[in-house]
This record gives sequence, C-alpha cells and structure tokens, in this order.
Amino acid sequence: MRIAVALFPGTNCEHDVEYALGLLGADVEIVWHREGDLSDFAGVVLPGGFAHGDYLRTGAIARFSPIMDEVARLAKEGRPVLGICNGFQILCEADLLPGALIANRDLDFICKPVHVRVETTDSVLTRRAEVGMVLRIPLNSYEGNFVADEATLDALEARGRVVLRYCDPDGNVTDEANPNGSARNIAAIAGGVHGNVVGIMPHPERAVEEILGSADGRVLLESFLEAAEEAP
Amino acid sequence: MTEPLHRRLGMTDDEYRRVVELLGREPEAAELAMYSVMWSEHCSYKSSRPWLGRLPTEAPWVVLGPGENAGVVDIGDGWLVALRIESHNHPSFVEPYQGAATGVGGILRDIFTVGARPVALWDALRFGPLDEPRNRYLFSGVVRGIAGYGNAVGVPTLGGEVEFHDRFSKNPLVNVMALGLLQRDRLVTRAAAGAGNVAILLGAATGRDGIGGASILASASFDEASAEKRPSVQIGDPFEEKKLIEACLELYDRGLVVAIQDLGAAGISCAASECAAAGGMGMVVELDAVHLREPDMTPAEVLMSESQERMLAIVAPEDVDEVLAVADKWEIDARRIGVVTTDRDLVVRHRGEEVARIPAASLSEDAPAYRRPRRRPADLDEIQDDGPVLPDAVDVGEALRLLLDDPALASKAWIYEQYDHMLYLGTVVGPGNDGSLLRVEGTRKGLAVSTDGDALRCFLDPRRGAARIVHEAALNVAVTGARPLAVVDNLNFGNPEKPEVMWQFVETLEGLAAACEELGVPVVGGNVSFYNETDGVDIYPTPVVGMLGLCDPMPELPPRLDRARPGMAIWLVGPERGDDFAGSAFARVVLDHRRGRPRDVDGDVGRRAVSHAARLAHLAPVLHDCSAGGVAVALAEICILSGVGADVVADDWRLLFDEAPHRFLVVADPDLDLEVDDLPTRRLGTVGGDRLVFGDLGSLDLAEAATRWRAAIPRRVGSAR
Amino acid sequence: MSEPLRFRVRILRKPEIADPEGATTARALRDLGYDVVEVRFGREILVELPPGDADEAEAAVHEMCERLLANPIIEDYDVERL
Amino acid sequence: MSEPLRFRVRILRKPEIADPEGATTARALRDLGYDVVEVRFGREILVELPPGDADEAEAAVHEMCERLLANPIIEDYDVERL
Ligand SMILES: Nc1ncnc2c1ncn2[C@@H]1O[C@H](COP(=O)(O)OP(=O)(O)O)[C@@H](O)[C@H]1O
Ligand SMILES: [Mg+2]
Repeated sequence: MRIAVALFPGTNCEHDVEYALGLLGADVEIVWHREGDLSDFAGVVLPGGFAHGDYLRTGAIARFSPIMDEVARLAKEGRPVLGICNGFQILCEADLLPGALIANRDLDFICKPVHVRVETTDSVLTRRAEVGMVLRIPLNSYEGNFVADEATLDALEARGRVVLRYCDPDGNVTDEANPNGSARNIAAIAGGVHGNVVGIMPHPERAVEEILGSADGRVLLESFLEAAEEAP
Repeated sequence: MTEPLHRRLGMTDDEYRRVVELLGREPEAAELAMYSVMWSEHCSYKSSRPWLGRLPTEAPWVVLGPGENAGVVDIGDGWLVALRIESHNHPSFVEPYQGAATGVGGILRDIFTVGARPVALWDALRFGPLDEPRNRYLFSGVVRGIAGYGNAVGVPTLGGEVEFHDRFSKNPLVNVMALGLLQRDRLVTRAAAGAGNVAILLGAATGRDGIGGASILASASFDEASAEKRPSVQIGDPFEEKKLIEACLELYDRGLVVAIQDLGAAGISCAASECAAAGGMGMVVELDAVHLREPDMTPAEVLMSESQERMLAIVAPEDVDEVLAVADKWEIDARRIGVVTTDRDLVVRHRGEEVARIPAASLSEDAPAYRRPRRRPADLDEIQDDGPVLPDAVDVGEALRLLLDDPALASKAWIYEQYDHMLYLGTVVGPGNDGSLLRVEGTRKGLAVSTDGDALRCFLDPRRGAARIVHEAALNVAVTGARPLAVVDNLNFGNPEKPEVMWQFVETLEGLAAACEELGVPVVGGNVSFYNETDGVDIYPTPVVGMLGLCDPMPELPPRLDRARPGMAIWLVGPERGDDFAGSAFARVVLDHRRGRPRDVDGDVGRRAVSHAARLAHLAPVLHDCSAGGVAVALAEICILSGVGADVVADDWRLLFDEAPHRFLVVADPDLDLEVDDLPTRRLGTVGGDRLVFGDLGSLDLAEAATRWRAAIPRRVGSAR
Repeated sequence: MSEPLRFRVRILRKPEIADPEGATTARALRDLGYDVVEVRFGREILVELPPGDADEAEAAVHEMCERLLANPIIEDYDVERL
Repeated sequence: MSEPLRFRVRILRKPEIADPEGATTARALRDLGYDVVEVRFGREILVELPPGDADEAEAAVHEMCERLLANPIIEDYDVERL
C-alpha cells in the first residue's frame, strides 16, 4: 500500500511525514505538485510548510496545482486525504474542507506542544483512538485560527465532523487552552462525501517518538494508514 | 567643490592611489565602485585581518577553516557539518524585521554554498532595556523577522541568547548562526576552473537593493547623516530562498556544478571576482544578461546590487541546459551571465562596452590591511577597582524574585516559541535548556550547539570575558553529552579607529584564542562587525561564540531541565568561591552595580568540568551549567521546568549567587555515584515540595517563581502570552 | 489605447469573520493613547495589465478575484479602474 | 456631529522596494492564463474614531500612520476620509 506526500514549492514537512509514516510501516512517495497521477496511491498527505511562500493567502496558490485535481479525485473516491497545517489550509482553499484559516489571535507564530481532545472516532484520523483521549502534539503555525460562519460550524458539529479540539492537559476545552483563537477550539475537522478528508492544524508527525518529546501522534497516523488499507 | 568620488564611496586617498597603482591608470566609475566595497571594512577585514591569525584553526577534523564560505568539520560516518555565524546589526537597526530576516537568508546561503543542507539556526541578540518603547519595537521586530524568514524558508531555529544593556539602545546586535549537514563527497568549492565554463546567475531579480549598502553601512559609524546614505532596504523573500536551496541541492546531487558562490555584499562583482580568483582564472561578465527588477540601472548599480536570494554557479558548457531545466523545475530564474577565462582578469561588459577590466584577485588579495593603534581605556583601572560591595546578609528568596524577573535571565519562551524549532524531527534537546542537541539521521551521533556572549564582562575585562564565554559554551554543549568540536565567533565592536576599541578587540582575541587552545577546539569561521557606534557611543565589546559539540554516541535520553522528580538528589560539581561577582547578574540586578574585575577562567578545571559533564550526561536525567545568576538561578530553572520544588542546604548566600565559571548542577537518583574526584563536588540538597528553600537564608514559592520567570519578557513587550 | 491598464483591487474581511490584525492594531493604538472605535484590515492589490480593451480587462480582473485573489468564504472584494 | 468618523488608510510599499508577494501572485496569475504586467501588494486599514472634530481626527490618523500603521522606511501611506 502506497501513500503519496504532495510537494509544493515552499513545502517543508514532506520528509518528516515520509519518515513518520515510514516508521509505522507505510510505503511513502513524495510527489511533485506538477506531476499528476495518484491512481496508484491508497491515500495522500498534504504536508506542512509554506507552499508558494504563503503569499496572497496561505494555500491560495497551491490549490491550482495539477496535483490538486488528483487529490480531489481521491477524496471523491473515498480514499483518505490528510492535510496537516499548511495542507489543512490548502484543503480549505480548494473547497475540500469548509471554513478557512486566518492569522492567530495574538498575531504570533506559535511553535509548541499543545493538548487536543479526540471528539469522534468516526474519521480517518481517529478511528483507532478513543473519544475523550487527550493527545499532546506540537503546533507550528501563524495562520492556525480556524474560522467559518455559524451555520457551517453548527453543521460540522451536527454531523460529528469536528475531529479534535484544543484542550487543557485534563481534557477541558477552555478559552485559555485555545492557542490561536480557533472557532470552538477546533484543531481538526473532517469533510468530503465520506468524511475521508481530514485537516489538522498540529503536526502528528512531530510526535511519533518519545525522544522527540511525545509519541501521541502515532495513533492518528496509524488510523490514517489503516483507513488507507481499507480504502476503496 | 564636490568631494572626489572615491571619498564619497568611503575610500581614503591612500586606498585610491593603491587602486591607480594596481591598474596602472585611473579607474572607471564601475571599477572604483567595486574596489570601494570590496575594500570596505565589512568585506576586506582591513582592521582585523592582521590579528585574526592569533586564533587556533587547526585540528584533524577540520575540513574547511576560516576564510571559506562556511567552516566544515568531519564528524565521521561520512558526514560533514558546515557552520557559520554572521551579524546583521545595522540593517536590523534601520528596519528590524527585514534586517533580521535578510540576515537569516544571507547566512543560509553561506551554508548551502558549500554543498550542505541547512538544518538549524541560532540567534544571538543584544538590545537596549525593554522599558524603552523603541527597544521593544526593535526586539519584537527582530524576533518576528527571524521567525518570518527562518520558519518560511524551512530551517528550524534551535536556540540562541539575548542580553539587554543601555549600550545597545542605538545599536542592537543581531548575530545568526547556521548549521548544515552534507555527505563527504558533496563538498563544493567556489574555485572556478576550466576556461569556457559558464557563470549562471540563479534566483531573484536584481534591483537597487542596498547599493553599496550592507557593506558601507557596516563599515562606518551611524549618525543622523547616515540616514541619507541609507540604501534602499532589502526585503527578504524566504520563498525564493527555499526554492534556491532545493534547486542548488538538486544541482549538486546531479553533479552539475563546478563551483558556486552566494551573492552577498558587493553582489555580482564580489561573487564573480572570488570565483575567478579562487580558481586562478578570469571571467567575462555580461551585465545585459542580468535579470533586472528595475530597468534603468547603471552598470555600477547592477554590479554592486545586494539584492537577496541570488547565487552564481559555474557550470560546464555541456551541462548548461540541464542546469536551466532544474532551475525551471524549481521556478527560479537562471541566466548565463559570464564565461570563465584564463587571463585572470574580471572583465565586465554593458551594452557592448567594456565598463571594467581589473585583475580578479586584486579585489580581495590586494586589499589594504591596517595595524591600527591600540590603547587600554584610561578609565578601565578605576572601573575594575570599583567592584561590587557585598552586603552581609541577603534574603535569598527576595533576590531570586528580582533575578527571575530580569529579561536576560528569564524564560526565553516568548522568543523561541515563535520559531519553528522542531522541523526535520532532529531536535532531541530544544531551546529552553543549555545547548540544543540534534540527532544525525541514520547514525547514533548528536550535534550540540550553544551560542554565548557576555557583553558586560567583556567590557570590564575583554580578555577574561572572552575566555569565559568559550568555557561557558563548552560546558553548555557538554551537559548534553557532547565533546566540544569547533567554534565560530562573531566579534561585535565599536569604531576600530579608536585605539581603545582596537585594544578591546585584540584583548578579546587573546582571550578567545587561549580558551580555545585550553579546550582543544579550533575556530573554523567567524565574522567581525566593527563600527557598532552610534552618535559617538560604542557598544560594549561583544564577542559571541557558537560552539559545536559532538555526542558519539548520543545518550539514550539526554539530560533536560524538566526531568527532575521528587526525591532526586542535587549536586554541585565545580569550584565554589563565593567571590565572583564583578559583572554578575546579582551585582547588576540586585545591587544595580556594573563595575569591577571579573575572575579569570582556569583552563584545567574548565577542561575537567567539560569532560565530566559530557560523561555524566549518559547517567543523570538533569544537568545544568551555572551561569548568569549562579547556583540559585540554575536550580530555580530546573525546578520551574520540572514543576517541583527543592530543599537546599545553604549557609552562605554568596555561594548561591556567585558566578564562578566551570560549574554545573547534577540532579539524579541519590544513589548515583558521580565519580568526580578531581573537582570539588558537593551535595546541595533534594528535589521535592512546592517551594525553593535555601535553609535559613530564605525561600520562594515555586508557583510565584515560575510566574515571574515566565512573564518577565511577555509582560514587558505587552504580549498577551 | 497604448496605456497599460491599472486596477486597484480591495479585499476586505467579511464583517462577521474575525479580524485578528484589526483587533490587535486597535489594541496597540489604544495603548498609544488613541481613542479608536474599530480597526479593520484589508489588502490592496494593484494589478497592471497590458494595453487593450478596458472593459475586457476589468472583467478579467473580476475573474482573477473570484478565482484567486479573494476567498469568498471570508472576504469581499471590489475592483476599481485607475 | 454624532456620526463616527471613518478613515481609509492605504499603505503601499515604496516602488523601489522589492515586493515578493506581488511577484509571486503575478506568476500565479500568469499560470492561470492571465496576461499581467505587474502586481503590487498593499494594505488597507479602516480606522473608525468616535464622533468629534473631523480635522483633528484626520490629524490623529496621520499620526497613527507615522507612529504605528506604516513603516516609513519601506512604505508610503495615504489617508482618506470616508
Ligand atoms: N534569542 C533566542 N532565540 C532562541 N532561543 C533563545 C534565545 N535566547 C535564549 N534562548 C534559549 O533559551 C535558553 C536559555 O538561554 P540562556 O539563558 O542564554 O542559557 P545559558 O545561560 O545556558 O546560555 C536556551 O536554550 C536558549 O537557546
Ligand atoms: Mg547554560
């Protein structure tokens, strides 16, 4: 089973995702954004970084890359599509996920581990986790502040597509535990016809080994790989 | 009568005569522009060169030493490490965000110029006190600029340091260090070989950025008038640089590059002449081929432009098409602008005319060098004799409260949490500890780095101050388990035309050299920044060292400050004197005193401390060197980060705040046998409780200590965090 | 007809969507002693097209906004010929 | 006199200063098939002040630009009353 990791000019987390998924046994290939055919891949990851320098709006230019047609096709076919950080932003710009990501509430770039609570196991990112589980995963973004209109947010909630929320170490979802001002403390959402498209702001690939500070990201990436295994 | 052109370009009459002699005729305007920048202090090191030879530079593991784009050392298993440090002081004062950002961009180019992938950055900063709004603006602008560029270009910033003193209010210091990794066979040089080889300019378009700028700016003092000389500010484009890095690394992978040089000060003229001179060749450059951002630039402007994110690659003619294709894939511009020739001349053509023809090597090799006069500052004796007067009794809890709230001692999280410090999954020990430690993929090795400076002590005694920072940096890497391997240094000084500044400079070199010799570490690169003087006031003499250490193998779980647990024992290893207060944090913060003569290092003791620390790093969960604020502050940091108090046996407050060098704390299981027999070692106390208790001398609630320490910087810069 | 055509595109956050830049700037201005009610951030993009038919060019700029320059979920835009 | 006072501040990078964001966006537009000559980025800041003397308010906005909103070293600004 092969997983594609999309590479845009300005992307920088492609090797980290390759390494982390490789550690979990996946066969990973980094695919340049102008190369187009993903039919042989069971799933695709859009990694973090600064595609096109984050100029204009983060993710705005990347969405027109040829590879995005393929990503949309995989999404439609029900194969797992994961956007991490900048990848999340690209998926929103490409209309594969609702909402948008804007500058953090305090206008600071934030690089630090945060706590997130698992809200549903009905997603390709959390199927092996448990609801209520608290994970410690590094955040690394300037535009991590998730926004959408109320109706969109209500719909996400109603359909169980809020995947992770920022919380304190004990799992309480509070304002103080919200690092960037995201609406309803949202850290990850699912979308797509089958809920198989997930965007997550923190970086699970940065939390796969204790020596790096946490291995809590494993359960998320393992979920993703399991979903890819079973994908149509 | 207007001043002659050479003087307006900052050249002396003697230097001008030298050019005339070299060329055997009067120089053309473009030629004079080239000499003026290449012979500026910034590019030619004319005041410092005669002294730099004092530094030890050799060791079996040194592959490239000073004078190259970056120092390169061999760490075994086929891996080389490239390192380099640079200042961007004046540009950061003019425009803090862009000044710092372009500083990061510039140093990264030095690293990938030698064939390495840049994988880590450190920043060493100096500002005036944060109660001044202007200093807050500079400080937060610089931090944002480093974050803005470093994060987006995809190179993590793993640490750094910062100090605040009045003397930096009008002249902040922004020093950035970078590290890169490369396989042994990938080393690239700048020596253009082979007549007929093609020079290709890669990257951003050329505009009027910093014409004569960075270099002229860094080669003269700052005052109102220089506002006019101010070149147009350079804007960093981390996206362009990221593409440039990937494109260059792909070119090296495919073996398409004969030689390469980054464009920095003096732009094309510097890069072209250095490539040619290094290969013993010449070059013909066609300026019409250069991709311009502004159409109507003069030849001199095109030659001197310091537009960022550009590289000059020398390529065999048959490989040109493939090189252009790689550039096209990465969406960067690539233009053939020159050809390598055998005649050793750098010839520049513009619209069919020859605008310059000069011996390529003369720009660098014939640069003047000055042995400027030196004089010990007349008031230094008086300053040194006026050491701090210590009170008999001190409430240790109260003193600690003050120290933890000092921005130089407080948590730097406000800074480093704005920096991506985790990219590449190599960061085993990140910022917030002593040295940072990154693992080398596919090996058991770890690279430890610490940057250290101590402006006040170096002012009080440049030689001792400089030696102390080398020892401190060595201990900072040793507590991660590393053995010191190489040093890069950034020498930030005032106006070298003042004999007192030259004296400080030479004393500093003596101190650095002696300490490096004592520790057996070579200096593999450095940078000299003179003219850090505004309105006649010089900065404190401020050497900064970047120390690279190697762990081989890396400890299973390298020590970190947050690993203390209740019941663990606390030891102090190293000399206790109780009399090292001149230039200390205690004197400065608690006594408001900044005079006296710092104590000297002890080379033998320093070497032993380093080797014990490196060994103990494999055994103890926490090691922490004692630096600013002494034992008390070092212990408080461990307790705050571990979230647990400590009970310390103490009967003399001096031993808690004194800053004698070569000491570190060990926190570990009480049964651990430290096996340190050639250094004083004392059991200080035990971890536990929710207070920091120092016997009868005082105590402090841990939560309060933590709040003060964490809030000191955010509170001052008015950040919500 | 041989003049280049220049347009100013203004892009503003929709009123119901948070504007952290605006809010932070308002706070900073109040800290400096100014009595401000509200600050909103937007961007201005100047687009220059080669000489040609102005109406066609304007239509093209609108299309650029729809496709790339603005994000309709969070932003409104307007185009002005200069 | 009881209307709030609204100003539009436009901030543009000085023409000789590089604008990588504009250049990148121009490239993206060309990739999408548009023939653009140049794109320059600027910011627009809407500042609302409480009702009061309009001239004083305008002077205050100019001062805000000098002190905080614009960076005179690399940017030019202009203020327009709405
Ligand atoms: N300017 C900075 N940028 C990034 N990290 C910093 C900066 N200043 C300090 N730090 C980090 O904060 C920690 C404490 O720094 P410092 O007090 O200078 O340590 P030490 O006394 O051990 O040299 C270190 O890990 C350092 O890397
Ligand atoms: Mg230390």
